[in-house]
Amino acid sequence: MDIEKIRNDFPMLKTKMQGHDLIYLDNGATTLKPKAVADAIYEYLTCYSGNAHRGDYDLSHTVDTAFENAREDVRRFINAKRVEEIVFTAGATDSLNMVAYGYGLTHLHEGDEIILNVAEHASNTLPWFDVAKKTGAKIVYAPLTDGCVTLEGIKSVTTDKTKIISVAIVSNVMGYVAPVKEIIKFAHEHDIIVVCDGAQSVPHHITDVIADDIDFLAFSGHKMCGPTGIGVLYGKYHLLDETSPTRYGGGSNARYKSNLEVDMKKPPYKFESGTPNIEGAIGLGAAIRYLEGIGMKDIMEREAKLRAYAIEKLKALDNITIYNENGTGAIAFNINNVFAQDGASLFNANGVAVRAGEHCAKLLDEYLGVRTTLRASFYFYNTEEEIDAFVEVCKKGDDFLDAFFG
Amino acid sequence: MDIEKIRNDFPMLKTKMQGHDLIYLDNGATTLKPKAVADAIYEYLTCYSGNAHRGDYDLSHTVDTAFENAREDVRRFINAKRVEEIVFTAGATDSLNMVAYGYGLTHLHEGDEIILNVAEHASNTLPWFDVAKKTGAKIVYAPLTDGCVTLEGIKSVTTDKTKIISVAIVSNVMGYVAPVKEIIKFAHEHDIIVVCDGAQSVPHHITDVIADDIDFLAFSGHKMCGPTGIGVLYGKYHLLDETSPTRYGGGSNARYKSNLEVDMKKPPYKFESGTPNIEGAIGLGAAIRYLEGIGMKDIMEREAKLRAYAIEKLKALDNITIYNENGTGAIAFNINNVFAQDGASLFNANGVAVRAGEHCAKLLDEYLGVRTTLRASFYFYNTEEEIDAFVEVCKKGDDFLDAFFG
Amino acid sequence: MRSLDNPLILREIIMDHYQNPRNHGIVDEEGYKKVNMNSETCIDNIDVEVKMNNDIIEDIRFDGEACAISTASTSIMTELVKGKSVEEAKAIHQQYMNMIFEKDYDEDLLEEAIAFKNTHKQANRIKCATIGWNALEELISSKEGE
Amino acid sequence: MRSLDNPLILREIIMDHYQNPRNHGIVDEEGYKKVNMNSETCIDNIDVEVKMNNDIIEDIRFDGEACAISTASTSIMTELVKGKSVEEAKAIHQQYMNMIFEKDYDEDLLEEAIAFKNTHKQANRIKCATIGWNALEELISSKEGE
Ligand SMILES: Cc1ncc(COP(=O)(O)O)c(C=O)c1O
Ligand SMILES: Cc1ncc(COP(=O)(O)O)c(C=O)c1O
Repeated sequence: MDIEKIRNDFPMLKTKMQGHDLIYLDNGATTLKPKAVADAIYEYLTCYSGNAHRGDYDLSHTVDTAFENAREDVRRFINAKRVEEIVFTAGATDSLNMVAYGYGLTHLHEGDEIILNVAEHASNTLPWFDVAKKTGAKIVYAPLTDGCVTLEGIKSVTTDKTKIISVAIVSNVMGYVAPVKEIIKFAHEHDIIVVCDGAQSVPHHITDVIADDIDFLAFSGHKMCGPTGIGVLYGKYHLLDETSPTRYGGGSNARYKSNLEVDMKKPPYKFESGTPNIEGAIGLGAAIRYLEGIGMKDIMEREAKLRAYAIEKLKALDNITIYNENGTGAIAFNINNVFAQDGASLFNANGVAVRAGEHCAKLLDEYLGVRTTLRASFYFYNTEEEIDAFVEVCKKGDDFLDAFFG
Repeated sequence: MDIEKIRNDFPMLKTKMQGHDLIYLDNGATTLKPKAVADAIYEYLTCYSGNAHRGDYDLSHTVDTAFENAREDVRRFINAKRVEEIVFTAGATDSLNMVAYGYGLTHLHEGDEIILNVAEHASNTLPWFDVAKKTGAKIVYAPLTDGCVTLEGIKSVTTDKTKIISVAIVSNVMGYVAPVKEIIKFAHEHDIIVVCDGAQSVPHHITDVIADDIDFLAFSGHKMCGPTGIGVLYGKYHLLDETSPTRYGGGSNARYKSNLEVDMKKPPYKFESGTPNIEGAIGLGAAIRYLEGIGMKDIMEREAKLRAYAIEKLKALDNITIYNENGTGAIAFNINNVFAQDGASLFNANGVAVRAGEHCAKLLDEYLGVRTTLRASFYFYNTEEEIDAFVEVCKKGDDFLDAFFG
Repeated sequence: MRSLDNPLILREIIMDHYQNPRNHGIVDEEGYKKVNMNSETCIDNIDVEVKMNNDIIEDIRFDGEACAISTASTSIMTELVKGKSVEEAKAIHQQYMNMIFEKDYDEDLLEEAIAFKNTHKQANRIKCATIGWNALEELISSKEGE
Repeated sequence: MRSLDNPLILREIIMDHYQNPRNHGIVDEEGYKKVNMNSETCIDNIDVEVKMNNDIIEDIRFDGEACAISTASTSIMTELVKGKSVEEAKAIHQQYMNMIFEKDYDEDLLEEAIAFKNTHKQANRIKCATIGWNALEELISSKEGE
C-alpha cells in the first residue's frame, strides 16, 4: 500500500485545523473523501444531471445506467447473490428503520422477543424500542463479555419467543467484532432472523453476506469514503419480498386505482419511492471502486497495525484510561480527570479531530460505568506519525484549559 | 434577466444528446444544476467534509454552521417564521410520508376523511392510501374543474368528518395552480389541516407560508437547481411538535434508557435521525441563493412568457392535442396517433428531452380519458429558440419511427 | 432476400405489426397462463398469455396499451414462437437478446424480429423492444418450474 | 485591577469554579423551578433551578455532569444573578451573549464571567460556555409567561 499516494487522493489531508495540519481521527463519525468520489459527484451534477428510472431520452438512460451500476458495485462489494437484494436508502439509520418498521412491525406479535445489547448505536436501538411498544414485543439485552457480544451471551437470553436479533458487526464505541457468523448459524437453527448493523464493519472489513448467511445488513456511504445521504439495506430476496415499504410514492408502485388498490413493484424498487439520491449512489459506487482498488484485505491489515501501534503508545502513558484495549475499531479512552469534552477541545487546539460523548450508544454507560468518553477512530489513510502527534497531545492532559486560551 | 449569462452558469446546457445540442424540457422531473451548486458540494467534499451536530472540533463546527445556514436559507426562501420549522428530509416524497405517518396516522380516526384529487402525484396519494387503510379513515376526491382544483370543488366534498386536505400547489401534469390560500382559509374555519405539496410550486413561484397560512409544505431540492436526496418538510411549529418522527436513531434523541424510556429532541431535530444529507443541504442552500440572485419574481414572469409562447406555437399545428392550455407549469400534450413513448423517442433523436407516461399521477387517466401523455416543462434558462426547435420536432410526428432507424 | 438491411423495409415491418398486431386479444380460457408486464416500463401495459400442450407452445396471445416498439416486437415474438417447443423458443429468445445487446446472433432464427437490430442506438427503447420477450421468458420458465 | 486580561488568571478562575462550583447541588424543594439542558450538547447534562421571590432571583442552583467550561460558566452565572431582579439578570445575560458572539459588551457587569471572552476562538465550545446561561433565560422568561 503506497500510503503517500493514497494520502494524495484525499484533498482534506492537506487542510489545517487551528493552524496545525489536520489529523483526522474521527473516522467512526464519517470518513474523508477521495478526489475520485468528489469528481464522480461533480461529473453527475455538471455533465449528466437527469432523473433516473424515467428512460424516455438518452440523458435519462445514462443516469439510469450509472445508478444501476452503482447498485452492482454494492452487490459485488458485499458479495450479495442478486443485485435486486440491494436497496438504496438515506443511510444506515434509514436502513435499520426500514427493517424495524417494514419487517419487525409486520412480523412481531405480543410477547415476541428482540435481542439487542447495550453497546448498540441509537439507530439500532430506538427503532426497535418503538416497534416493541407498537407490537407488544419485548426487548431483551444480551450480556456483554469484556464489552463484546458473544454467542454464549446471545444463547443465554434466547428463548422460544426470540424472533429477531439485531447486532452491530463492529460496535462504534467498543470496537469489538461480534461473531456474527456463529450467531447467525445458531439463530437460523431457531428460526430467528438476524439484522446486522454494518455501519462500522463494511467500511473496514471484507463483507460476505453469503458466507455469513446474513438476513439483513445496513450501512452508510459516508463512513466508507462515500457521500452523506446514501446508505444501503441488503436483505435476502425472500425477506425483502416480505418486508413492507415504509415510504410510498412515485417510482415504487406499478399501478394504483382511486379505490385504494395499489400494486407495488418488486424489490428493490418497491422500497425506493420518490427521486432517489442519485449522486449519492453514484458517489458510493465510486467510493467502493476506490476501496476495491486499494483492497479490503490490505485495508484491514493496515488498520489493525495502526490500532496496535496506538494502543501500545497510549499504554505507555500514565494519565490515560483505555476502555477497549482489544477491539479492532475505535479506541475509547479518557484522559484521567479531564472531562471528555474538555479533552476533545485540547485535541482540537492541536489540530487533532477526535470525538467526545456518548457516541450515540447511550445505554453503554450502564455497562462502562462512565457516561462519556473520547473516541479515536482510524482509517487506512492515517499514519504512525499522526498517532505520535495524537499521543503527544494526550500527554498535555493536565493543561487542557490551554486550548481555551491558545 | 441576462439569459446568456444565466445559461453560462449551467454546464449541462453545453452538452449534446444524439448529436444535437441538448434541449432540456423535462424540468418537472428534475432541473439542471448551476455551477455554483456543484461547486458548493465539491467544496464540502474536498475542503471541510466532516459530520454535523457533533461539534467537538473546529471542522465539525464548520460543517454544523454550513448545515444550519442552509436551513436558514430555506426558512428565508419560503418565509417561515422560525428556522426550527424547517426539517431536512430525503425529498418531497419523504416529506409527504413524514406528514402522513407522523401526523395523519397519529391524528386520524375511523371515519375521518382526507381530501385528495385525482391529479395528485403518487407521492401525495399513496401514503394517504396506506394511512387510510391503517386508521379506517376515508379518501375523498375533490372534483376538478377543467383539470384544476377549486375552492368550490373542495367545499363540495367537505363534511364534518374532513380532517386533512392534501393538495399540490401546482400539479405536475396539469400545471394548474390550486387556490391554496383560499382553500386554507376555508379549511381552518373548519379545523381542517392543509398539507401542501410544493414540489412543483416552490421552484417556480414566490412561496410565503405565512401569507398563505400553510400548515405543512413538502418540496425537493433537485427540482429547484439543487442536488437529489434532499428535501424539506415545513410545518408550523406547534404541528411539528405534535408530529411523531418516522425514523429513530442517532442525533434525534436527547436520552434514553434500557427500559424503553426515550426523550426526543425538539423540532426539527427530532425528525433528523442519523447522519443527514450534509452536502445535499449545503447544495440546496447554494441553489436557493442562486435563485434569489436571479429573483423569483423574474423567474415566474419569464416562465409564463415561455409557456405562452410554446402554447401559441403548438396551437398553430394540426397534429397536436394539448390537455392544459391554461396552466402555468408543464404542458401535457400528445402528437395525434403517436403513442407517447414513441413521441418521446422522436424528441430524443432530435436532442430534445421531454417525458412520456403517466408522470406518477396514475389516477389522472380517470379524468383525462387518456392514460399517457407527453410532458414538456420549462425553467427560466429555457429559450424561445429551444421552443422553436421543439415545435419543429412536433411537426415530424408522422415519422416517429425515424428515431428508431436514425 | 436479405433486403432486411433496408431501413424502409424494417420500418414497414414495425408499422405493419403496430397497426395490425398478430395474435392480439387475450382470451380468458382454461389452460392459458398470463403475465402482466405493466411494471417494467411504467408506460407500456402489456398482457401476454400462453397455452401449452406438453412441451409445445400451442397458442400465445397478447393485448394492452403500448407503444409501437413494444407492440410490434411482441407481435413478432408471438409469431416466431407459436407452435414451437420450449427449447426452440428459448433458443430464439436467446438470439433476440443477443441482437438487442449487440452480441453475435443468428439472423435466420429471428426473421422479421431483425427490424429491432438498431435498438441499441436508442438505448431508452430497449425495455420496449424486450417487454414481450421478457414476458415469454417468464411464462415458459415458470411453466417448467410448476 | 483589570488583571483579567492575564490568561493565567482567567484560567485560574475557570479551574476554581470547575473544581469548586458555587451554588451547586439541586434541592428538591417547593418553590423551585427546574430545567434540564441535556439535549443541547449531547454531552453536558446540567440541571438549573431558580427560586423567585416576586421579581427577585432569591436562589439559583445547578448540578450535573459536565465539562469544565460548562460547569465554570454556569457556576459564575449563578453567582452573578443571585439576588438580582429579572430585569438585571436579563441585562447581564445580554452582555454575556454579546461577549461570546464578539459584539460590544460591558465588562463591569460580567465580572469573572470575563474568563470566557476567548470562547469564539474555540467555536465548538460556545455551547458549553452558554448552556447555563440558556437555562437561566429559559427559567426567567417562562417565569414571566406564567
Ligand atoms: C407534484 C409532485 N409531488 C411530489 C413529487 C415527488 O418528488 P420527489 O421525487 O423529489 O420525492 C413530484 C416529483 O416528481 C411532483 O411533481
Ligand atoms: C454502529 C453504527 N450504527 C449506525 C450508525 C448510523 O449511521 P448513519 O448516521 O450514517 O445513519 C452509526 C454511525 O454513527 C454507527 O456507528
